[in-house]
Amino acid sequence: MSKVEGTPITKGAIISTKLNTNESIIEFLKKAMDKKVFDAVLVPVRVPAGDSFAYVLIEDKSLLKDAAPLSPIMSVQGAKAISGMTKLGKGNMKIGAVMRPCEIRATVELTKINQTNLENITLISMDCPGVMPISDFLKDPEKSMKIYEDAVKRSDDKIMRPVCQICDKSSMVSGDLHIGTLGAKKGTFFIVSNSQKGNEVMNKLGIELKDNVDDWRNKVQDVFEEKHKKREKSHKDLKAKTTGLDNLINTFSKCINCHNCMKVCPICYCRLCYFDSDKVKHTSEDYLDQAERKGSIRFLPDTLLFHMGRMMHMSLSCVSCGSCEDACPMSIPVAQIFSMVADETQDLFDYVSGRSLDEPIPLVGYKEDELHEMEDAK
Amino acid sequence: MGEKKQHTDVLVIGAGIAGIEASLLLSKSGRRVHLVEKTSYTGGSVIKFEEVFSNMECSTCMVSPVQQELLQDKNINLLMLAEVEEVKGSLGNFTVKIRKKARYVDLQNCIGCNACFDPCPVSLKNEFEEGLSERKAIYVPCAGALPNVPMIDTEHCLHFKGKSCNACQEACAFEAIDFKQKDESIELGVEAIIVATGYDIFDSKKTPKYGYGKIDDVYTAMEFERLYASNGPTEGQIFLKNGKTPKSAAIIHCVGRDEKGYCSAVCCLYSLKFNHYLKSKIPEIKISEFYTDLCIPGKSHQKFYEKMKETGTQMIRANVVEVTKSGKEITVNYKDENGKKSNLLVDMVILAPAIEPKSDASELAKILGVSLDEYGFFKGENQDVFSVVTSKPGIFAAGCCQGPKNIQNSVSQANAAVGKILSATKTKMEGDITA
Amino acid sequence: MTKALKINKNIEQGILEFLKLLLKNGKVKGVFTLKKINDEGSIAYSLITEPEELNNAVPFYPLMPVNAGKLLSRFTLKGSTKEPVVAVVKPCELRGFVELIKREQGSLENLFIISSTCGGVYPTNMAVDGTIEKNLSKYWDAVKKAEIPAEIRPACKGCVEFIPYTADITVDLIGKKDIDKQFTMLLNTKKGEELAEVIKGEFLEKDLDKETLDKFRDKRKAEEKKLFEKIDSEMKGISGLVDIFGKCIGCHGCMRVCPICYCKLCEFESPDSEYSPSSYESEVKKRGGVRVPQGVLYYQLGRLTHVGISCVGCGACDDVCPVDIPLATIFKKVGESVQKMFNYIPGKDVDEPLPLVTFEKEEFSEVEK
Amino acid sequence: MTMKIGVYICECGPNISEKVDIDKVIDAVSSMSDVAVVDRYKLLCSSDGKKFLEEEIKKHGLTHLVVSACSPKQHEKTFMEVCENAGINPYLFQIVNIREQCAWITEDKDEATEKAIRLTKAAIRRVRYHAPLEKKEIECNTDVLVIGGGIAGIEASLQLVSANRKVYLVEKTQSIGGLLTNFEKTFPDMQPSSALINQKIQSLNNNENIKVFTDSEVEEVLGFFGNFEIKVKKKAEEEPIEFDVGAVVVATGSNIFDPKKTPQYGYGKFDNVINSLEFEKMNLSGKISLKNGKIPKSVAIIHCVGRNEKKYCSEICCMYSLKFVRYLTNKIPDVKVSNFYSDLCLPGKSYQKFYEQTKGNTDFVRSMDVKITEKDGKLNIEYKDETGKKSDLSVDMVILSSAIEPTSDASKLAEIIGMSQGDGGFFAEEHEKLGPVSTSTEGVYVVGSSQDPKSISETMVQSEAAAGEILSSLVPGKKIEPEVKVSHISESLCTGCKTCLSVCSYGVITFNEEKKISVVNEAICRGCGNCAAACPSGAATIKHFTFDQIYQELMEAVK
Repeated sequence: MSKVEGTPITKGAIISTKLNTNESIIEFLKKAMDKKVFDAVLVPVRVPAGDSFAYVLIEDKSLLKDAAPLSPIMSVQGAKAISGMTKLGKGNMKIGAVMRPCEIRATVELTKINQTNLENITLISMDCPGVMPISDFLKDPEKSMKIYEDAVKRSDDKIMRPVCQICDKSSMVSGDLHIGTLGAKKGTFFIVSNSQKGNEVMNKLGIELKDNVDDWRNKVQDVFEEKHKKREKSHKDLKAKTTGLDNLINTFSKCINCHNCMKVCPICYCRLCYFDSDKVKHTSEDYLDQAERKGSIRFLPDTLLFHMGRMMHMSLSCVSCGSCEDACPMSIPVAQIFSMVADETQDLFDYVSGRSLDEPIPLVGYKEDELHEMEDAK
Repeated sequence: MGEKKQHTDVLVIGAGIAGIEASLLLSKSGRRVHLVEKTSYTGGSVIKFEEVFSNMECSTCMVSPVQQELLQDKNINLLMLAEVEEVKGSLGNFTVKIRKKARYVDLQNCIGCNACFDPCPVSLKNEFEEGLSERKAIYVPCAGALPNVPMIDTEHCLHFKGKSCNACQEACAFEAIDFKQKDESIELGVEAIIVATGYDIFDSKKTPKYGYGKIDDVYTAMEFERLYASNGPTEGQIFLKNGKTPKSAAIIHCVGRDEKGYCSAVCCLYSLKFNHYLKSKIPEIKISEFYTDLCIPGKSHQKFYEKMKETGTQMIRANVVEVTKSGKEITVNYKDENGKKSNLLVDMVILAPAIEPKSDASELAKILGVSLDEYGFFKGENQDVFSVVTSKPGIFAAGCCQGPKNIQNSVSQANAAVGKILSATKTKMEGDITA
Repeated sequence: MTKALKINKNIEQGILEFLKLLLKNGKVKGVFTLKKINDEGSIAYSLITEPEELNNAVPFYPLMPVNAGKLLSRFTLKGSTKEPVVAVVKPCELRGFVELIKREQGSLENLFIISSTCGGVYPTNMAVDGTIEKNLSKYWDAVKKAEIPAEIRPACKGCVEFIPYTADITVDLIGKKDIDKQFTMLLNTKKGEELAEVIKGEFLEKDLDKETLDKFRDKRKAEEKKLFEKIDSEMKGISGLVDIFGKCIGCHGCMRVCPICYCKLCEFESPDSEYSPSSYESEVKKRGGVRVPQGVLYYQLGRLTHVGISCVGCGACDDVCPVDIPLATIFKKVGESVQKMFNYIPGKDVDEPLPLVTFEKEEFSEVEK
Repeated sequence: MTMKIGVYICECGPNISEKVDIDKVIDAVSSMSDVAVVDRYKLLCSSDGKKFLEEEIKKHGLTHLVVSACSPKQHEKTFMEVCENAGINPYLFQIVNIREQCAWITEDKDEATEKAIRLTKAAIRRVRYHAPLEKKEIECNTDVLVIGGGIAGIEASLQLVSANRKVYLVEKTQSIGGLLTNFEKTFPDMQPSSALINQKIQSLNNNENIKVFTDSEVEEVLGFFGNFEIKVKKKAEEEPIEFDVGAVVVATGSNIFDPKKTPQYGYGKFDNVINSLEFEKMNLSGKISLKNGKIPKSVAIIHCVGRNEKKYCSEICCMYSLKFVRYLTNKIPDVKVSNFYSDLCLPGKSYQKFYEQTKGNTDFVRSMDVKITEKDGKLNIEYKDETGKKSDLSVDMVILSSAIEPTSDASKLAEIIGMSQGDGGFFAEEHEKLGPVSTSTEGVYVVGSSQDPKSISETMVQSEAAAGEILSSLVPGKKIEPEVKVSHISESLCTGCKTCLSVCSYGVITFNEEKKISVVNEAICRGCGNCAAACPSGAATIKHFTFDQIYQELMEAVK
């Protein structure tokens, strides 16, 4: 894989502005609301206490003052916000949702498994500089805001989530519209469309998508290649540390079974996780049997099984957003491990989670020749 | 229902796949079925095959559930070792005389542990295994036969030859062996009759040019089926009379076609199946198929053929073929499609003989009072090649006794015969239910 | 006066030897206790049947990876254990377990409980980088001196229920200067005495040293007061609530680690807690903006009502919260106020019925807005 | 009520007792929880044995039964009946095979005993989690929908109406009769097709039990075996006609391969190159002639047109080509006919005879790479003969024996009915051998050339077969018993991801848009377990194969 994923986009609109990225996006949203393209918008907004950000569905434009499309943290994965809103069906409001590429990819995955309804939602992404680990941010929210803005300016990812530092899909366009800042001349940014819906929105806004966006695309490609190398390297190192049963056991040995990683994972959509269900509740006899076989068992015994099971269930759809790692109270590098495995499993089916709504999730949809392989096997 | 009392039971002759399917379907409809089978087991010839084309499904695995269902069906009165002796009357009112030979082993008590075999002092060639293995005077034809209950071959059993041998009886823990059993003559009243007596294989000795019977390692299709069968004489191992593994084999199609004057519809396909048999056991074996016209009708079979061809089998279109033996080598002499004479040395020859009517078909036809066609198969109404309706109302023919055909068509015919019976006799159907 | 057994051994070796003997003499089939599970020194609760395996056990380690009450409940959820098992747990864990038993989530039958006067535990994340290991000696010094070790869980700092209620055996730790040489086990029950038979020692009639422990309790009370005052200042009225819970990311970790939360499917993860698009739309029309997904405050307040009466103040929720919401203190404060109303001490007595508390979603529907 | 498990070990005479130390087994399991009785018996399947079991169950008030004996294939049913007679639900029983799987597979008694103990313990652990399952009974409608008014549909309808079944016959075109009406004669008997078809149509028209819809198409098929709800749309009519049936027979027939897809034969390019159906019609019109009205003096029949494209042999082309030779020589005595073929496919009795009787009137050229060009006003056939030698032949007329292929709307119908299409796009039968006319959807049958290319007479047999299946499974007044070990999807756990819908082979799972959850139609679920395996949320489970049952069994077995 030496090319940035997603369909190559050649045309777009170059917008000149005096505002910074955050402001420009908000301006764009306001305009879209004025023109009734959107009845409401979904954006991260700084909470009153100022120590976090939350997705807020906004109709009253004045509330956009606290909006922060490029919030320094990802407190809730956007896909969860979308499914929270539309799992039970589509709404009547036309909503523009501004999210990170990985949040949109997760949304795409959730849509494939019927957990969202995007009919009235326009997904807008931007070139993502990454987000800080929540715990780092919380040390001093005010200071952290500065640190983040500054880091973004210097496009320095050292303060970002570990998975953000190795994210090679930070500009992947799988929503409807995308705001490009990479490769943009000072005081300008790009808007590109990735869908009919996107085109219609731009149309209603009277913005033509006729400008050449090669500068953006080339820069995106550069970033991709750089990050991709980094990613492969980091995965390689991590693999060495985590391969083999003992390594695995050690890696997850500090897990305290809080299942935060599962709960915040945008892909884990099961109502009741297998590992919270009665299925893993056994009789004391069973537990003693197990203990006797080994002389001693960790209690509860399913800790590693939980992580492996979760991995098996969602790694094909994992978008490497890093929410799990942020939520882990025991600082286990969950996201790095999962993104490593995800890359491998997804390669197997040459599938990229969230790349496109038209790609069925492997294992659910199958190709006929897969079956013939089976036949020949026997 | 005004008409005079009629029977509603149905007689099915032959417990091969066609007979079984017909019986089960009739029973499902609520009819009582009398299933008469000449041998001591069910399943007919299908259970002789290890696998069936074209999906290479395990044949016994395919049929045994159906056999089990049959054995457990309370609506079906299965009469084994039985033959129809006399049939009187007409549709709705047939009176049938059946002669049922004693098995001398109690079907209820015997649990099929086979403990009685070893002690039996008599050893004979096993017909079911085409004489390729031995059996005792008390025996089941093959492992997994259903019902898994032996019979005593009174012709050879010492006990029945006046000797004082009770070896089997002593070995049986269940008092299942009962020398006192008597042959029975059973009389039944039935509404209709389905004939499903199956087929014989053309005797390859009648085509001497193929050397069958003279030359070792020239096998007929049935013999080869048993050689490959995991419950057969060699437990599925294919080797030559001298114990060596064959390095090359020739399969000769259409054996007896000229003599019989028809194409048996299945030989090409089962010959292709043999390819798979050979390759699966002896991957490096070189196979040549001698044929004139390839007959592989239907949506799935060409795919099957293509797959077989991938194994590198040599398809030789040849007219006159003769098999000779000089020293160790078997030579297949033939004329290829350019009329050029050539020959091929092989370790093993498998003949694909035609399907022909059962030897006793004409006898049965006489008893039933129905006519056979010029080939000796049961004749369909007005020349109709596949029709299950015979010349006599109320008597139907299904499966290979009506003409050579594959399992699918046999089963279709069995179900069709049932359809004919059920639709011809609606009035009583409701009678049955309300009764 | 209670029966007691004095053992002239270092507490660590002594207790391990005792547990081993219990296994060897077939008094118990298994031992449930904290154990080092790998070379990196990760510590987890373990179920041990092989005496040798006890070599790595650390029964009184100042760490609570999971509230053992939850684990013992899981162990006996499908019926009391047929084989006898001994569990070494902390007082609040025991109280958690007792609360669960009252909810039919476990059983004490065939279960022997060893607990101790508890000096508290460190936050779990201090186990990540081995800080606890470094602090150990400091910790035990403090305990011996009946002082509050620095850096332990806030919940522990302010915990006044450091004496186990229903243990069969209580190991006296707090204020015991010489536990390196000898220690005393109070045999509170027949079961306790039965266990004690396996090990040599000096039987005597003894109680816990009231004076020392009262002093200690006062120190804890003072700490608790501080915590409560801090919360009061931060959490004034609804807006205070909104502020303090505002950063909740909805991971529900607090619910999963809580020894009292036993629901199979949390109300707030069930279909009833799914909001239709229309509800979002009506909200947004009413207030111009609505937080997505909804229900964060619902969840917190709902859990508060569900759990309050039984909250044993173990502090597990504090540890697990990725956004540092001082849950334990909030729950403890609210919890204690409710508990006082019914003058109920959670986990004190298995036979004391639960004061009836029910929860109506509607009660909070205004609060949420 | 407390659980009381009875465990009975069959000695099977010497068969089990000789290898398995039954007393050891008894000792090993008696202490297990909820086990009330453990006992041995000489032969449990014997009538005495069954009586013994029945009395034991009553005597000890057993709630669950475990029998360690032989293969379930042999006696599971037997002992389930015992349970029923003794008044406990037959699904609160588990059989253990300690004969075939223990006694008969080793000489080592200890091994045999050890395994027998494991398996029996495992079964005891399992049976504790068994739940009673109740047989359900469903009233069924005995009317039948037949789709397709060709010979296949007509024959099926005839069989059914003469058994007093009500039949709805839906035909796409404006009249019934199908392809057959284009033929003058049928092979091999060369009887006039009109006789065959008209007489059948006659007897249909005279029957009050049949309702024929011409110019109509089936629009919707809902429901399941015994209870299908049908919508039929008649051309030029607004409202679809609705009715219920118990079974559906699909007899939509086939098309012939379009020779335009094989340009080498010049079909559509040269006037006098016609396909087989066109020739049938021409022949039926009574006059075989060229475009210019002249009578052809020489005709070539090209076999296997489209075979390479379709990748199957259409079975009947050789025969109808021979029939064409008869047509030609009857109408044009001096005509010269040549057959270009590669292999003659004459399966079954009496086809070869037909060939023998015909071959005198034609040449058979075994050929390959046949190509047709026009040369001075005549058609020129270039080909390679069997020796590979190039040669050619000039003729007036060329008839292309086209392959048989599924009708263009087959997939649409498959969609509506929920049938699958197999090789060559023909409707897939349930089992290649044993289920030739049934399909994976219970109560839906497929007959005639929509299932596989076949002759008229084979087609009629299939129609009769389908009738047989229907008449025996849908009997007036008889209820149908659906499978009891079916899938169940928990409402509270289902997250509505629809994964199960995509893996259900029988299309019995529907989606409740309101609740956003999947719902199993337990009446038709076959209990295959696909959904349970695929469901990531653990919401789908199969009764009698629940997680607990399997887990408990395994835990004990691997101990």
